[in-house]
Amino acid sequence: MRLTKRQMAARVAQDIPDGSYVNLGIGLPTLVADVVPPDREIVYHSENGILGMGPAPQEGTGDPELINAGKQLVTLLPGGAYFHHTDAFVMMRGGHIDITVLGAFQVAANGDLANWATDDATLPPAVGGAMDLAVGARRVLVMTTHTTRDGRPKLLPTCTFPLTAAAVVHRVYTDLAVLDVTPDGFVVREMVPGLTRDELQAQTAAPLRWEEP
Amino acid sequence: MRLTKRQMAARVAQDIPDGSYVNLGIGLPTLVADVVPPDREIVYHSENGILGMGPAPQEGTGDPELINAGKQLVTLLPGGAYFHHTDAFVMMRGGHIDITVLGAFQVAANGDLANWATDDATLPPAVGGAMDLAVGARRVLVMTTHTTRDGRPKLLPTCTFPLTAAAVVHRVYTDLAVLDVTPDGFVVREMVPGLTRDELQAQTAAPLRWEEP
Amino acid sequence: MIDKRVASLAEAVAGVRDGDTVLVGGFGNSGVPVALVHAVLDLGVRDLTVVTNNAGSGETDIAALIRERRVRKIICSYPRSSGSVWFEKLWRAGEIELELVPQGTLSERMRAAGAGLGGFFTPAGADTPLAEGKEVRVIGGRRHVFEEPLPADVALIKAHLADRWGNLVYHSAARNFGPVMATAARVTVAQVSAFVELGELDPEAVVTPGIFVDRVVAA
Amino acid sequence: MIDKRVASLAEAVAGVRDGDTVLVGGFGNSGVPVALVHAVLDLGVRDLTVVTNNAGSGETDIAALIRERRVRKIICSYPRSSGSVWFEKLWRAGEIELELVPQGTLSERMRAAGAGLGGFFTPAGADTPLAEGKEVRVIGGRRHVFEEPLPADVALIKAHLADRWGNLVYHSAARNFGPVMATAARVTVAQVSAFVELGELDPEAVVTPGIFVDRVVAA
Repeated sequence: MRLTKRQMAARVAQDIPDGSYVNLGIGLPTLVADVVPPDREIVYHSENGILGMGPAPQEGTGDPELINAGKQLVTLLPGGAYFHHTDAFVMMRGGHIDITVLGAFQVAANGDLANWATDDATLPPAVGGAMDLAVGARRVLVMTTHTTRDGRPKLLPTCTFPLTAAAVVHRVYTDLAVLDVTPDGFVVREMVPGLTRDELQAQTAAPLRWEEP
Repeated sequence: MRLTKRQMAARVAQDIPDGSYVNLGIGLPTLVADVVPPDREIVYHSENGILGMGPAPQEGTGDPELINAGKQLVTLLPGGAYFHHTDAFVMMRGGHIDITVLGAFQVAANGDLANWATDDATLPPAVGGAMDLAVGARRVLVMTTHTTRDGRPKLLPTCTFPLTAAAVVHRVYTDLAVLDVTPDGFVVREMVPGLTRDELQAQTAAPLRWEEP
Repeated sequence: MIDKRVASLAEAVAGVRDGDTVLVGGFGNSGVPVALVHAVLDLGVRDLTVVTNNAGSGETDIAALIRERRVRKIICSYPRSSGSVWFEKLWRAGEIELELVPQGTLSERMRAAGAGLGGFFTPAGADTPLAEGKEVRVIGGRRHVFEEPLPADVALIKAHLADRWGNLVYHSAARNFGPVMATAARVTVAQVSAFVELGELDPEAVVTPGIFVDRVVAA
Repeated sequence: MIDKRVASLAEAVAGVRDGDTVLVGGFGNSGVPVALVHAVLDLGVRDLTVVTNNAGSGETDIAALIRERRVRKIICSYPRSSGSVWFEKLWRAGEIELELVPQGTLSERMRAAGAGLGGFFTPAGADTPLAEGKEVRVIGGRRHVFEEPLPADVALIKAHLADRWGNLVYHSAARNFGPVMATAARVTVAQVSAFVELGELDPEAVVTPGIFVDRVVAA
């Protein structure tokens, strides 16, 4: 079996402690906010100047200027605040965000992250706030499918795509496993039921190690 | 004759156009605000985070936290705003203050300013915001007695005291004259009535030139 | 008397010239000074360098400037979106230059210009192709790249309310790049929803003090 | 649940240790977190490096810390005032170290630390003795001096109101160094006049978002 996107999000959510300041990358990671246990108070940050971001407004309501980094309508919770872009990045680059959850094209065994550019030169490059977030968040979690759509590994000995940041990823959550980046490379902490170590290694270009958590 | 402090301030005030953003240094320059013609709307800035500073409150009233750079009680005019120190210095260093009026120990013929430290090593050094203001204001006016209390010149070929900033002074207002700093050194624009050119030069260590304004 | 209010959009953008560097506020569709950008379009100026987070979407504002070939170069962090058709078309044709800057570096470079600083070292991008050709220095054991100030001729921003001194408050996340852009340009122009009397804005809550603002127009 | 409110001054400053670098807000007597400084005095910690604009006055707060020989080094812009008797006495006796920093550079160095930057070039002080031993670089035809970030273990600041998330608003010019110091320390403690319920502070007017604040105490 493979985890669904929502199951992956729920697994990430388990590791977000009560009281955390969290920035969720665009795409897959935004699902995490939907599945965090309701007894945890999490303050969500958005790079465009929001702390205390709440869920999407009800259809047909909402402030058209109040959007998240993915340009979707959001709301503000009591206790939330607005600030300007430069201050938003003080928070991101300055080590004030406890946890960021990012998507990835590739993650290397030393924690290098590639999540902004591929080798497709027909697309104009676009980086957004990914580099600031990757170098600045206290804990960088990656949430991604274990392999590309056509089955190629995303966890590699070294990244082949341009880096977002070097040696920043702490933990990777895929549809097959949870892996920590350690000084000795990827260490598998969990696997989906029914998957063997050999099967996981076969879908991973970097060598894997297993340790009890 | 020599100008009184208030007359010096009034002369400086003539050169502050309507609508200017102005930072007055502590001491003598603060007098300028009292004598600006009332038909001019001037926005006074204070390094501790105030724009639109008004006069001292009436005796016995006032907000004890609302002080100017000289630590005297002030007020806030309608249209004024508070901001933090770092933003106050963005304004000062970033070229947003139209005019600053500063005191001086020494001014050199090339516009070098010395106004924070003398050669008295028994006093601990103290600089405050003088350097940021001197390098950052669009126009730096100096208001000072022409000579020290014991009659030594303050306008020199080069400063002997430690610099506050190099080549920043535009104009000097003394109790004897108004002088511009030009590529050819000090040019005298005005003198007090009855003073001869030789008398002014005798009290000035830097060579003086005269031009019609 | 200070009165930064102007009566028309044409007056608001008067003086913008061919070759100018123009900062344009906004993040996605939030906080974009649409009316001001169209006023610049109406001016007919060319060879602009536009600094903005995204490269326009659809057919309006920044996308319209690009479509009409007014933009020689765009400096931004994320030029790609579902609607960035005109940017992508001209970029593929080699008709527009792109300088890609990490978003935090983009706003920090404008801040440095506004703050009178000569540049700064940031870890963002230091280990990436975006650091190529730039000075890289190890500080505190970590690689940092040197980034230069990004000053501009004009800033076009959107705010909520203004008084005649040019004090501004913003509306929710439309604040984004407005405050930093206001500090970084020789001339800053704000389009606002409404004017208020001097003294009506809470001095504790003014976001952009008028010292950073040259003209305000209701639009 | 997030609740940064603590019940006592002792709790507010718990964990401050010998040798710590402590940021203390205030400009003259405006915005000084007097109660927090006295709580640190009561802790008995020594060898502190204190970063603050002035070097205390009279016999209270910072002056008391200096008088009681708790301060090994002070980093400030203006240590001299009519009341800075204790600082001057110890300075003359060589019993306290002084690092003099231009005021704008002082706040900018703290900002760099809080912003995760590796340092910056400023023209302030570049042509003066305060640049001695530092890198000087000509940028845009002007001399600039390289200044390093100034991070700290603890920041003690004074604000007006706080909620349980640690969001802060300030009172008039007492704001001064509070917001930047809050970003630059590992632990930021604010003394406030009063607490308010979550949601009572206007999200457009919060000056220091709670992300920069660890503990708030009413004092």
